[in-house]
Amino acid sequence: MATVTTANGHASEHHEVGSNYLNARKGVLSWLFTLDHKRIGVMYLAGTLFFFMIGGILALLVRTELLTPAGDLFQGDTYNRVFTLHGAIMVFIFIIPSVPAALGNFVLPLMLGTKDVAFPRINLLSFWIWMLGTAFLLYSIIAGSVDTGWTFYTPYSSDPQVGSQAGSAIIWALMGVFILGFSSILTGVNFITTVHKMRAPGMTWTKMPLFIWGIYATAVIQVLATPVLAITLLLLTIERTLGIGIFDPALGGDPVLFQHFFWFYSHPAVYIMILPGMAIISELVTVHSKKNIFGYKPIAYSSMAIAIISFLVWGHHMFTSGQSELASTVFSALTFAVAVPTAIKVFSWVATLYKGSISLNTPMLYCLSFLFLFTIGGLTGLFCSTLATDIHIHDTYFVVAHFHYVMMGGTVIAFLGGLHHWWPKMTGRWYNENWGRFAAALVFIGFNVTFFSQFVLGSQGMPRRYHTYHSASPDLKAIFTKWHQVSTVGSYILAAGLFITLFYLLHSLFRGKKVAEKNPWGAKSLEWLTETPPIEHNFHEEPVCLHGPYDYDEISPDGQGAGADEDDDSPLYLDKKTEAKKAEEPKAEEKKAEEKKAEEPKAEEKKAEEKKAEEKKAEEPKAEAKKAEAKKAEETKAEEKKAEAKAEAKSDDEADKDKK
Amino acid sequence: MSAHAHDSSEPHVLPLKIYFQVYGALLVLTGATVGVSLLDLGPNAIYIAMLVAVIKAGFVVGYFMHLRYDTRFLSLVFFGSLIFLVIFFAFTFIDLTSRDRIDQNQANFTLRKHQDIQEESTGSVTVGIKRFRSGANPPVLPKAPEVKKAPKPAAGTAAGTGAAAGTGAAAGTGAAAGTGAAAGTGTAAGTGADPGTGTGAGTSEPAGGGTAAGTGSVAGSASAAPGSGSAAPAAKAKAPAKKAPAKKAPAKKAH
Amino acid sequence: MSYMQTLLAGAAKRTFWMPETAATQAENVDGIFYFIYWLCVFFFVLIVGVMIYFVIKYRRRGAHDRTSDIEGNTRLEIAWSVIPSVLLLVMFMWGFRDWMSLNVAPEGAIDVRVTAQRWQWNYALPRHGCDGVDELRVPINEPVKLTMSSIDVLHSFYVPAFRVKKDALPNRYTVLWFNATKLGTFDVFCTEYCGTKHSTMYSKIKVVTRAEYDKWTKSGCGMDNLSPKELGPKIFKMRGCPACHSIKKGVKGTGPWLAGKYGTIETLADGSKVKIDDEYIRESIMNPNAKVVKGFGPVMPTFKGRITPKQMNALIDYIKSLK
Amino acid sequence: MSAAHGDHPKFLQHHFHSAEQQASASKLGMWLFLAQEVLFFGGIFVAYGVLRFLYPETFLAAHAYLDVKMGAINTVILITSSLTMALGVRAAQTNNQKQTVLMLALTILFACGFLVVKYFEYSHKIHVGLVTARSFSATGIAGSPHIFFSLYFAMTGLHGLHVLVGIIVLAWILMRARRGDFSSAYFTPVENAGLYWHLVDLIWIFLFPLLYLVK
Repeated sequence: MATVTTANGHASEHHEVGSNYLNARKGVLSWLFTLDHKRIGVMYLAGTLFFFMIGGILALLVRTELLTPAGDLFQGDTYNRVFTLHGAIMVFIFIIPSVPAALGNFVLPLMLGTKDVAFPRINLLSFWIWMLGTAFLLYSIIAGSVDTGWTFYTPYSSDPQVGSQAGSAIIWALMGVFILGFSSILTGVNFITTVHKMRAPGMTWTKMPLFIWGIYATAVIQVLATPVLAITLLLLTIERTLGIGIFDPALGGDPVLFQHFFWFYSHPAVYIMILPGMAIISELVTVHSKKNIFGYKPIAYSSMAIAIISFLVWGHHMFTSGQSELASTVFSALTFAVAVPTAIKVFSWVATLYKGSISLNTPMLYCLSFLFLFTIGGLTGLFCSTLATDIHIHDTYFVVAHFHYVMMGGTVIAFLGGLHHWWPKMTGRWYNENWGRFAAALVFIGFNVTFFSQFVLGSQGMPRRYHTYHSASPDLKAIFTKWHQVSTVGSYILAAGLFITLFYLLHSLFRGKKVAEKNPWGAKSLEWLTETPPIEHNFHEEPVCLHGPYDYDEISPDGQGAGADEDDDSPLYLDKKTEAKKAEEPKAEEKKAEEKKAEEPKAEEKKAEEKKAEEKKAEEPKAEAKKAEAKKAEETKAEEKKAEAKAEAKSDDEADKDKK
Repeated sequence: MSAHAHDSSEPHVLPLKIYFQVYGALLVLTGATVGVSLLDLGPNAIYIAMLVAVIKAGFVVGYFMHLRYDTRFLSLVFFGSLIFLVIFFAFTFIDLTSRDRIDQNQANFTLRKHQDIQEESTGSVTVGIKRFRSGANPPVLPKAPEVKKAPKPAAGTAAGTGAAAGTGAAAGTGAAAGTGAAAGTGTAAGTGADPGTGTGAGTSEPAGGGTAAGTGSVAGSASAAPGSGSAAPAAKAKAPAKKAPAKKAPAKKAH
Repeated sequence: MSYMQTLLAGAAKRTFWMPETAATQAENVDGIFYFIYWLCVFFFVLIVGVMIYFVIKYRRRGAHDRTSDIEGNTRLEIAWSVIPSVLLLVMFMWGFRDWMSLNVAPEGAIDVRVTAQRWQWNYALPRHGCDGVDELRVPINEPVKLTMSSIDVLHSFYVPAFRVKKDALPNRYTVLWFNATKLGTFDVFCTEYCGTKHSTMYSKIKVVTRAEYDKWTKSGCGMDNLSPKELGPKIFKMRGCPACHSIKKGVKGTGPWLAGKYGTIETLADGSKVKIDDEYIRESIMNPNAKVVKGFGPVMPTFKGRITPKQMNALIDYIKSLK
Repeated sequence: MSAAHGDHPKFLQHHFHSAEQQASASKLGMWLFLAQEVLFFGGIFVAYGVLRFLYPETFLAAHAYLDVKMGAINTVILITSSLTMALGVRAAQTNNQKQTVLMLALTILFACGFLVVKYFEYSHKIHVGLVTARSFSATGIAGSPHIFFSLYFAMTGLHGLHVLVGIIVLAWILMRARRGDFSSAYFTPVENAGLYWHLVDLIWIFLFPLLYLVK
């Protein structure tokens, strides 16, 4: 245990018993004008998850439309507007701010042992700017709704005569994304300064939890890549209104130049999305298998390596775009370079499980689900970076499946894992473990069914962003229809899993069992030293970091992994549930009431979002993973060999599940 | 470490003299850049101007912004951002300068501006998209403010320029030092053709049998445009040997 | 290498992952695809298998299990960095080699001009002087080189069966070539989002025998055997007339609208009057600036040498039929 | 001036241990912000580089219509304002409040001068029709001059906007300096404003030759 010594003579303000960051101040204004990184984190969580639900519903509409070859659900441009909104909301409003700003804001200062981020006011400004940007983007729906795709390619987006007739909606959307980018920059600046200047005494760079490394690498990309998006959107806005002649061929510009400008930001942006996910996984893998991370330095340095190399590879989005052959070759080679650090990370996580004591609670299930899905996502990236195959699968559903496996299978699943992991610390309440596992199973199956079928669709030639596919030749249309229907059914299962998560997490907010101990998971990073939920100034006395973040008590030189010590049969993770409860206090209700009042209805569906997050995160225990695999095995005959190998492991897990 | 506000953080103050020296240097350098631009240095004027600008920037960043006396990490932050800028510039130029290695046609930067489309006598496909507001004919420009010696067109300085501080070598990477610039829009006055990237404003619409009105012709082997039948240069497997095109009459500037 | 590819790519017919291969390049692409595919399956099974094995073997049994103190293993870490790097290099080299041959069209390929227009593909064969073709025919086992451009927004020419794809840009030509090896009709999709009817911007490539191809090209690429009633509107559209002349009454474009004009009297720019009859239409097409209607500029290009007499008659009948 | 003794000086925010930590944190934050600005303007410089590469003859022909005299005056104005800003920061560091206020006021004055010169340049160009592409109505320049002039307006407009923001920030700092907030113990806001202003000057140092001079 880290010995807590008073670092300096700071008189810690007197705290009456039971007051924490949630109930220390009352009223809506105390939330909207808070400087407390924890409250800002919770507000970000509420806002981003709400829009995750909106984006998810739009995705369901898209999937429902594609059930049938003809365009019967939507007419004309509506489908294009729906998939553009799905893309824009998911990318700019949800996934970029979600992990760094929501979980990062809450956990980073606690993990570093400081009272708050370096610039609390800028942190609040970043949230306000996020809300302003979101308002702009939402207004663009009313002003005609953009139909250019979230990539805004010119000349479709810049030339009203030949391109989009969405009129001023595009300007609103561009400005909205411009503002959201600025919010992302401010978060990045804040985190880099905090990590550099405000670590607890004794916490050297190699004693920091890997979560901090991941968020730090993300912040570096945020600061260096987002401004280029800002200038691109600004130039596009000027191009569309006053005209420059840089992107729009009618005025002498070059559309491929716009793609260079756009992807220079957008590829690092996809690493802004995945690196925080990886950061969470590095934490979950160690805490829930009670074992030191395998290869701390390789993982930390590969985060930084990914952050740097991500700036060199954007051209692999443009292999078929008329980019010169030399450039495509250079980009393809460099894209392979970025695959190596990613591979190192995945191998290290799996190696961490070796001789550990792996508890199959909900966060760990999401972590294992991440390893499964991200491995597929990562490996299918190889098809997209190899020049010859990318020509065939570019802009088809293969690419759609690839980036959903990485972004949703990766970041969102990791985000839900992290949310469940820190949920007790954030809210002081327990969620229902069994519901958690069941929802996780549903999400895992639904996800695989939805997106694995899209791999097949894509390699068979189904182009992306298609409202209808009835013009294809008969046999091709038959294949497309079959796999689209499979994918749509999968998306319903996925949505069901996510909504269940939403419900049981919201339920846990009201009537969840109070978390009695400070450190339910037995983790070693500093955020578990303070109360649950943390007091307003995080620590009574400033903690001193005397050991690495993963020195668990269970680790012993001769330990052979789980079961080595047979004397005590009550498994660690069960202890918590059966522990005596603290006196019920209506803290959670009060908080929710304020929030409901505090935020305008759109942003204030905090509970709705959390529920949606839980439902998305609910992951199935290993057995379900194997069942999903088995099911996939029928589709992919090539994997029968794997299915049998799993069969016998499944049976005893079955028994294990029934026993619980 | 109960740090009093005073002791260790005494601000590092430069003597007054340095400020004025730096100020003087900046003024002198500004004068130098203007002077350099007046006398005609041809294509490498851009590099000199960039060099001087980089020196001036060095002074401002080093002394006025105290970067010379601050912790090394701050310099890393500043120059780090420049590195990413250079990456952006370099890779964009890798693409731009090598677009025609495999197939000449891909290089023709045919600009489909309104008047060129009008002139297309034999467009095979309906191209009537109006781009500019024609409206009343626009006011004719007064003569250029001061009649300087007509800048020697010389070899078009196709070398890309001006990245922010530090990238002076504006030629970017593998930039084909494009020669002559095809001038004139539609007046087809310019004759020099830039094998690097066709910069002519003329279009060479692939009209069946139509003669390309535009000038974006590719010097050397290819005919004016892919338009005329199968004259399109069959590109050899590896990048065709690119001869430096003989400079024909210098591109006249149509006034 | 080719034996391995055919082994991996399977027969030319449709497999689980890939549509049928109908071009020389398609086999190569399938070869790489399946090489990477089996590599991925191997690594996937390895990673997920090991993970599941660890989860089962080291399942938490008691609250105070002992876990081993392993911080890393440099030999293992080096191994799993070097081996993937080597495999990645192999993938890159193989991909690059085949990709280069995808890019460089062989000498003497049949020259076809593709023009992408919002929501239709137009093909032109300059050597045979026919254009405005909407269903391309190509001879089997002969390289065909497409020089593509777009007249409005970005489009992308994608033939799944040939495994080729390239964007059509409004300001530049892009080149794509294939050598079809199977007779039949193959789908052409647009894979770069281009607006409302992006999903119906569809076309077909019909691979035919050389003889049939020659017959097709001699008959004006399928134009000549059209009945005059069908030929008229096609020529009207093909020659770009709708860009300036509207066929709806009252819509003034760069040129006058044509609906219901046949037989009426029109005042010219110089004030004189002229009756719109066959002769006037023929002359206005061949020598447009002779008699320009008042209020319009002399901007119409001449179509001398680009419209055959047969097409001219069909055009006149079509204009006559406009009400 | 608040004596900086005692345990918890007025300006020290609660979550920092010492003034030194707070000062170095805010300086790092400012430099990160400047790095972001460098890339923001870098983007438009890359745009300039690319368009100049694609249209060399336009840039040759069109930039003759820019008024080099006005550009040179503006450069001198900005460099002088950079000097006064640096002296202002130095004055704050040496507890010389009166000089800080004077220097800040001078800097703001020069900044406004810069904008006035800009106003004259713009009004002349708008009058003659050398404006952005869609409303570009001047004739007689080779190539496609609308590209050069739209780029000119985009770059100098963006820079002008940053000068305007600079004026607002400096006015706020001036107001606080008059109130006596700054001393040798606490001058970070002045320093950060100075850093921002020097960056704005830095960008103009590159803009001026690229747009006005280079042949």
